[in-house]
Amino acid sequence: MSQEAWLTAEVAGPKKASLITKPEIADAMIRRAKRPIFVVGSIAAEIDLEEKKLIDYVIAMAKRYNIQVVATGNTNNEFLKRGFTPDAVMPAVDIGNRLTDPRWQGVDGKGPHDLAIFVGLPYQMGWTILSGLKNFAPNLKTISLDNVYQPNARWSFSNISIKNWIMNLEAILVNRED
Amino acid sequence: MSQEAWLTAEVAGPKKASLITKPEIADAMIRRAKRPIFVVGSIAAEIDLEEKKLIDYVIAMAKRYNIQVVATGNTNNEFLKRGFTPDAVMPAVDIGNRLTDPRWQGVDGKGPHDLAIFVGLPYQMGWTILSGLKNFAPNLKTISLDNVYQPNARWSFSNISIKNWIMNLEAILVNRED
Amino acid sequence: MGTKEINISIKEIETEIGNIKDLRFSVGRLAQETWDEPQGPTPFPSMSTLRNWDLTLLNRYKPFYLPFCDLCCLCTFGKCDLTGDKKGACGITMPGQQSRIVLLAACIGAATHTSHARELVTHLIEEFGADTRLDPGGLNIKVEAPITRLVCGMKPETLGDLEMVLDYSEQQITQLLACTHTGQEGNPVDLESKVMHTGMIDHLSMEVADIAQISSYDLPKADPNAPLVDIGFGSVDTTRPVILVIGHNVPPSVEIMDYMQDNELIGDIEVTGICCTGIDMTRYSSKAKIIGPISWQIRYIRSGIPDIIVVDEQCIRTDVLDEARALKIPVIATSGKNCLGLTDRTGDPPEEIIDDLVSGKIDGALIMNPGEVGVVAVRTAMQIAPKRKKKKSGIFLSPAEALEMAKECTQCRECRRACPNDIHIPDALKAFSRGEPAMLTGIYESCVGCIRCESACPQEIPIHSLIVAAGEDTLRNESFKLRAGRGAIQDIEIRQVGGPIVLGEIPGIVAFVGCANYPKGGNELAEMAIEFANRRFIVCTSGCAAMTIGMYRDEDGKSPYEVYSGTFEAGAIVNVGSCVSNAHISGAAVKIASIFARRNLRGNYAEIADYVYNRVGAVGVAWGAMSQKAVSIAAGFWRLGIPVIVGPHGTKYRRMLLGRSDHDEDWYVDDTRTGEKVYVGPVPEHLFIAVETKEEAMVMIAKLSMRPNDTSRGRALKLTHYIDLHRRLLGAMPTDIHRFVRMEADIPITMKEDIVAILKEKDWKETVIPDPTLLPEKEAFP
Amino acid sequence: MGTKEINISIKEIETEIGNIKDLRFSVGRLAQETWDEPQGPTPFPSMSTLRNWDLTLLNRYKPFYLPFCDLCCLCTFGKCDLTGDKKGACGITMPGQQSRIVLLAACIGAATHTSHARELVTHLIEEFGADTRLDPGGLNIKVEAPITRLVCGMKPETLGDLEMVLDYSEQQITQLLACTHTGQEGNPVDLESKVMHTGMIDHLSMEVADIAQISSYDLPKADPNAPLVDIGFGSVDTTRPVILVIGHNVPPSVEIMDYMQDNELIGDIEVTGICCTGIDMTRYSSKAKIIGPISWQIRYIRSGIPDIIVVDEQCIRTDVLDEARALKIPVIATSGKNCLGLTDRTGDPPEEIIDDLVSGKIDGALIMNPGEVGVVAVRTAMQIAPKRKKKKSGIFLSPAEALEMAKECTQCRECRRACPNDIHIPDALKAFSRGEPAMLTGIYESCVGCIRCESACPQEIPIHSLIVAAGEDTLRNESFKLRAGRGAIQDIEIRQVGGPIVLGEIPGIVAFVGCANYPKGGNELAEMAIEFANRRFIVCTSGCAAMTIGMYRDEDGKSPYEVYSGTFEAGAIVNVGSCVSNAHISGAAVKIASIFARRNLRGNYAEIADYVYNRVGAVGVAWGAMSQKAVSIAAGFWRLGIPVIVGPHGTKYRRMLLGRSDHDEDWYVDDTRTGEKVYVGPVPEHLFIAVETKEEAMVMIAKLSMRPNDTSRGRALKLTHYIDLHRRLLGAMPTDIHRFVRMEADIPITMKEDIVAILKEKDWKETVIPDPTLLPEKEAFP
Ligand code: SF4
Ligand code: SF4
Ligand code: SF4
Ligand code: SF4
Ligand code: SF4
Ligand code: SF4
Ligand code: SF4
Ligand code: SF4
Repeated sequence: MSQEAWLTAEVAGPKKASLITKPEIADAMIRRAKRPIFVVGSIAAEIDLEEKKLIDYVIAMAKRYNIQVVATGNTNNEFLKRGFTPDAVMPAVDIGNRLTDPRWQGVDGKGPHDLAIFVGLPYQMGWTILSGLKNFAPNLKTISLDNVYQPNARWSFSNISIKNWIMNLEAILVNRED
Repeated sequence: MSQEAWLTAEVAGPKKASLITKPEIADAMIRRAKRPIFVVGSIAAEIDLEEKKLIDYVIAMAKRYNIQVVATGNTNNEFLKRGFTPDAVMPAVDIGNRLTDPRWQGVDGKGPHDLAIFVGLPYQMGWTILSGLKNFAPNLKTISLDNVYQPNARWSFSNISIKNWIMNLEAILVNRED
Repeated sequence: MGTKEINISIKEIETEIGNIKDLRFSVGRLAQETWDEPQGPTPFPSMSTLRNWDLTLLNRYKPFYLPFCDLCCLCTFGKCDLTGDKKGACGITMPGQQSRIVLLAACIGAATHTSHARELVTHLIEEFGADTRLDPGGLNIKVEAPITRLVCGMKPETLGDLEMVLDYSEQQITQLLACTHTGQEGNPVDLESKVMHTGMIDHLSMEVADIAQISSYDLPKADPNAPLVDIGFGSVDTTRPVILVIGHNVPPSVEIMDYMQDNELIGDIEVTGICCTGIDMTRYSSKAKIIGPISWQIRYIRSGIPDIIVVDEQCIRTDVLDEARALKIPVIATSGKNCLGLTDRTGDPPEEIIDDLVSGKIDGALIMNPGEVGVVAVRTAMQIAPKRKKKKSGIFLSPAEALEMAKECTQCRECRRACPNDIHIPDALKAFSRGEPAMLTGIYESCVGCIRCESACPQEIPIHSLIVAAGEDTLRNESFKLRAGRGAIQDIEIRQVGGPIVLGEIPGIVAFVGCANYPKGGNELAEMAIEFANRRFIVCTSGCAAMTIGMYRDEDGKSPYEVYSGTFEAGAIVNVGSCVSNAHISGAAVKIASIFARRNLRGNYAEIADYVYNRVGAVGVAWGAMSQKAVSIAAGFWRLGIPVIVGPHGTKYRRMLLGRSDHDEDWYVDDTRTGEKVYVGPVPEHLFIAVETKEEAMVMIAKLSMRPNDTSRGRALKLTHYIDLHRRLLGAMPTDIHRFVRMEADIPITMKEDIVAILKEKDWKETVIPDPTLLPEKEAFP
Repeated sequence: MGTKEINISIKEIETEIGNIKDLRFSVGRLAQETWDEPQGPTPFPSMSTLRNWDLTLLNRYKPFYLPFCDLCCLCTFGKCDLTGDKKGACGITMPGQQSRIVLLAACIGAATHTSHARELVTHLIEEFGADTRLDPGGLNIKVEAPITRLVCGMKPETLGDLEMVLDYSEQQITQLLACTHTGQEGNPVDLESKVMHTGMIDHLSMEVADIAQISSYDLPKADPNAPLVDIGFGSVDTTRPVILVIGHNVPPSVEIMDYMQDNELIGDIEVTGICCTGIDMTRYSSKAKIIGPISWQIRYIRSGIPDIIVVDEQCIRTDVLDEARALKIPVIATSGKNCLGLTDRTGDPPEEIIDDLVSGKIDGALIMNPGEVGVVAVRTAMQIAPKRKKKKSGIFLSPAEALEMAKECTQCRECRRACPNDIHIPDALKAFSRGEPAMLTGIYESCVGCIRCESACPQEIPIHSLIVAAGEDTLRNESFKLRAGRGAIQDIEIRQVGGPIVLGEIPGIVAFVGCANYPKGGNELAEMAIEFANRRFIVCTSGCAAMTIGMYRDEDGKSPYEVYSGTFEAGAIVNVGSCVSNAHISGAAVKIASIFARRNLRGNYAEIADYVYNRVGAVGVAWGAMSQKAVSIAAGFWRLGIPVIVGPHGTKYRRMLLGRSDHDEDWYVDDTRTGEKVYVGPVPEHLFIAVETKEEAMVMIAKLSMRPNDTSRGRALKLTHYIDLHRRLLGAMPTDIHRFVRMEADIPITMKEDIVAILKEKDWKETVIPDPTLLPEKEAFP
């Protein structure tokens, strides 16, 4: 597994995401986080993961881990269709901007988030917003749960197959059930 | 071992040198080359490798493998001091430029070189010239034998210790004796 | 003012430097002051003159940086790693570097328009004389050049006057560019202020370019009923000789059409255009045809239909010569700015050039005299077309060929990893080679024609050609109507809509402008335009966006331009013209302040910008923005306080300018009536924002059209659109309504119950509607 | 020409546009044509006018591209992967992209000088009037502005005349910058031609800037005996209040010195400078002191010695405010181009600003009026100095502190990996913490003061401060003499050396110019300068290079300027001045053609460049080149046919312009006497080359000084230097001697035997010495 950007040319620089080589890594990070937040983009509802969509995993995880959810783009609609109400609806760059503000008290106003989990944004949009966070949110950890390498996250999968991806997402969910 | 440029910021892009993880790789490449050439920079005579200097290894290899040698900078002087006469004395960018010319018949006029082995150039000079070759000499293979990762070579060591480096250089020499 | 060429010869004259004999001189520019508006505080501002205004805006809209690279490589101290709080060898920080890159891009953009304007004005003066009167709108326009008046404090009357404006633009660009040098400005906010200055200069130069060409070539003069012209591949009669022009600078194309006219060839030859030259050609002659925006270059050239390609400047693929050569289409370069390595044949006898081109002795020629281009292009096309007939028949890959090629695919995914839109090419090719073309056909719509996929394919599959082959039916069916660019907005139109806009009763002006780097095809843009026209916004458009909107058919087979009015009024879709016509959109905002509100325009930038910012609900949308010009155009809007929305690729512009709706303290204005500070809510909430989807864009447009000055009726109307779109597209009521309701009367009646409930929950308190300004020093201005 | 402000008032006048009454106007610029040289073919050339000349050069010296990144990120189509034969989304190739980046850098460089010139000229006109006569050399100079005459075909006589030149420069820069826009020029060779045009414009603007300041401020006027001034940290009397100025634009510094003069404070206060403002201050007053080149900024500020820092523009670390703040040193920014985010206090009462600065209420202020800067800077320094006395005593880390810090080092090597010169910091710190400071002290010499190491250190060790502490003795000892920048070269000097140069009997002119990004410290540069002065080359220098050469002591403790003549003659070391004074070096080459060879200068660029290229053995060396200005300066030399050598960092400039000595067909010239083509060998072999070591540089300088026109005596002399240096520094005879010997008489007598043997081996054949030209169309010129 390698640290190659999914879009070939989107090389970041010296500071690159560590690889989530096994689901336990993501699991541990989420577990350790006190105030995690999910940033869920419009593609989450487009991607088929066998019988489910990516967004279904997001909902399951958000519930199980008790993670607050920000729906970007028009993803809110898709959440609502599934009977899940996100904690906030906001443009991706808006939530990104707020996450760089150490005084921002989070979507629920109860204190700064310490972990942001990105999923389902258009690749380059995720790339650039994570770049903003990498550089300007030193106290925030970030994970990308997409199946492509996001060099600007703190942790990311490498470019993995859909099958492998499902396995990982399932494992994260299962782990939590323990 | 990783593909990180020695000078942190000198990130190349998507196309990066493969790692010489063991001396056999370099050995095989040299062995397979029909018309290899050594490009030896001024630092080769400055670097101490225990009792020897880097340039001494170069001379030993050039002799054993019968590789033509271009001395750049003022390295010629150092070769001559050691009783070895390089095949050409040329600025590094001049030899680089000629190596991109498929019609150039090599330092001895007997045909184009198919492998260029770089060693002892100032890091960024090696980096940039190898970049020129990576992009504009598609038929030329390049190796860097410095102990730092040169992303623009076809093959390079990663950033390795002096000890490890000596081991590798010795091994390449020994291999050849078989 | 106006200028006159005067030659004076005096036998003897007493002057303050003594007695001069036999004096002869010519006065190139003699100012005839005919403008009685008093000069404002900031004519010809330097880059620091309006800094306070910029800082005021930037204090609300702080840059959110999205570094597009960890490194700086601008000088050979570098590369420098700037991640986190590291500094470069020159001391620069990551925020400084990002703003510096934005400034650099804006300078390139502004230089491009300015240099275009200069080339145009110089040519037009040579051709028509410096005395040529500027006349962008006949009797319907008194404020002929609102941006020039505003920025320079002068009133240009002739082509010659415009040279002075360009001198100023060039001087400013040089200064601004200097700021990007290693070891100059490193403060991010100051760099952003300079970006805004660059944007202002850009609009100035665009205005110069467009009013010069409108006046000289008699393009539509602020004409709401400019003719409907043909657009689309399918509108070309391929049996005739076909000339293709690409670029932005219209004189060579004008000469082509004039030559045809003079030689009674109109109707015998098709003159087709891509990019803004296409647009401007159709403003000159409604016989000319537009193929499409920038992304149509490869598909059209590869069709083999053009018999000759004439390129001028800007937005021209740099591989046009290679692509043309492959099909033996000769190329004429016409600008020193884009020589393509061709031999300079300017001044050679046309016959010789034509022979060389027709015989294939040369691939192309550089001809920098537009008149000569006209002759050579037309006659070469006529001679070469019959010879090329055969080639044209085989314009697309046959299904069998395409299938064979698709089968070469190894599913390595390099193409997809090279595609800016992450298009699922490998899947589509797999399906295609199994006999299921639908997916590949679908890709035709979202492909921006960049052919990076082809570069990346190790199997050397001509992927784009495959896509176009799969989309052949769509392509052949591309035949629509576009309303030719009308140019400026009439004073009377401004007078009529000024009130409703400023009071908020026309919900907004939304301008769809910019390039065609669409994330999912151009239909999204047309759909947005239609949505807002239906909502009785004033929809303006220009450039590639204007073309894209035209390339859409409703159920009746009509293009939006056939359905919607071209008058600057509620519910219209107004095509102002090419990229440089964007100045008429900012100009319209400025004219509202001047004509409707009677604010002094002259050299009075900050006051007018403050007016526009607080009162004119204008929003720019650059859905496919890609270029450096897009940066400078956007920056020109920002400085006027007009927010700009970009598509998802827009995050690559290095930073957003976002407001913080949750920071109440950011949203106070001065009430000029009372002198008090009044909370007005986050209106407009952002100055520059990239959004992810069309749906999000529409909600954002509605939201950003609110302004502090809205009357309650206006605000209620705007809120209705905002809430309605939010509910429909995002599935729920917005949660920030309380920030936009200032008093109960602001609440849309139909939603009263819901909203009142929300307001309660949010502890909402009533406030007042001020006479808003951000200029505390306002009283200092005349 | 000259210009006059004339105000004319006429009761009635007949003109071609009719009868005008009561006309009053003022003629800002009235051309008085006083130059009888006929106008040449190319006055005010456009960017394509001299394309053929450029292509001629570029055909010999084809770019060898050294991409510094695999990617392009200039627009939001990107990033695009351009490796190998991939193309960007706009169609651009890797060669095109590299040339485009060079053009962009050159535009930034030229814009910087032009904008500097504009700011200077505008200020000087305000202060001294547009009629101020240009007088760069009194009676000793007739050709006052060789580059302006050459490029523009005009003869400027007053400050006012220079504005027209700058209008042209700004227009050209805007056009050139436009070419870097996505979708414009993509042909690498055309882009390189535009780079050369940019370079020419750069020299033009530099000339304008320097002759304007020389004339207005009465700087040394082509004075070979300009005074020796102090340079170096050790020359500052730290007991006095100390003002530090950094930058390039001298008016604020002049006002500081004038204020001191007017208030009889000279001698009470130290005025010290870094970078070119430092140089230009000492041209204005020999009482001012230079600290050193750009790399001295951090060490000097951190010393705490300056009581106030005044920055103008260019080459100023962007973190100067942070560094100063840490030591409570107030900063005054003086230029709109570099505001540092400071509040604009221009026009505020000086007392108020001074109070705020002295009390520490503000860190600094932006004051854009030089006169006001003078007052505020001097008085603030005087008031603040006593308060800061204590701080100054503890200027360096004590040995104990340094040791403690060094012990924090974990040997992670991040610092070394951040250091542009790959300096062995971890080893040095390890040794230092073991009580062996020698290695760290050694680093002081080669450290360029960029503090990237500090940014990278996870232990937050103030590495640079440690290095400076270890080098404290060296630093304190830095007290040398520099000959103040003399400005232009006198006509008589040109007349005297013209013959020997053109015949090759003075072996060459070598110009050491540019920044201080030295690979191994500045001594190498001084050693090179001395070597070539001893070899009786004419050594010229300017800017940071001139400072560096001065910061060297021979065995007798003397600096090179104390030993070598300042006259433009064999064996001299001639400091022309600051960066903008570089125009006098190119100007000297041009004047050789005009004054010595009596070629027409006026608007006659190609012929003169051809002359210089074939006859004037000039070589530029930018050993520490780093900036974008360095690119444009180099490009200006290239277009004149003057080769430039850069240090090893120079490969980062994206491409070299290398000749192929093995391609015989490349090295033919036309012999104007016979009309035949004659092989002249690879002279000069390269136009732009980076070399690896000082030794290689010296051999290269000697080699590149050869020209086709050398007489046998001249060639023999040049060969002697080349062979001698090659043998001494590279250990052997060069193997390419046969390419430089045209006839037996060319062979240096002392080496005859060896060389004849070589020639035999190489099958050498005698040829002729032509009257060389590369301009086949030469006869077309007047
Ligand atoms: S800024 Fe652009 S060109 Fe420079 S290193 Fe980064 S990606 Fe490459
Ligand atoms: S401009 Fe500054 S940050 Fe960029 S490469 Fe140069 S020194 Fe580094
Ligand atoms: S040509 Fe179309 S499919 Fe190919 S990379 Fe470009 S946008 Fe993607
Ligand atoms: S790059 Fe070529 S071979 Fe690879 S998946 Fe794409 S089309 Fe197939
Ligand atoms: S300018 Fe061209 S190569 Fe560069 S990012 Fe834009 S499209 Fe890609
Ligand atoms: S300050 Fe000196 S030692 Fe540190 S990185 Fe820069 S050059 Fe190297
Ligand atoms: S970066 Fe700091 S800790 Fe690491 S080796 Fe350098 S000085 Fe030591
Ligand atoms: S030589 Fe270079 S670093 Fe020095 S002042 Fe001039 S441009 Fe700046």
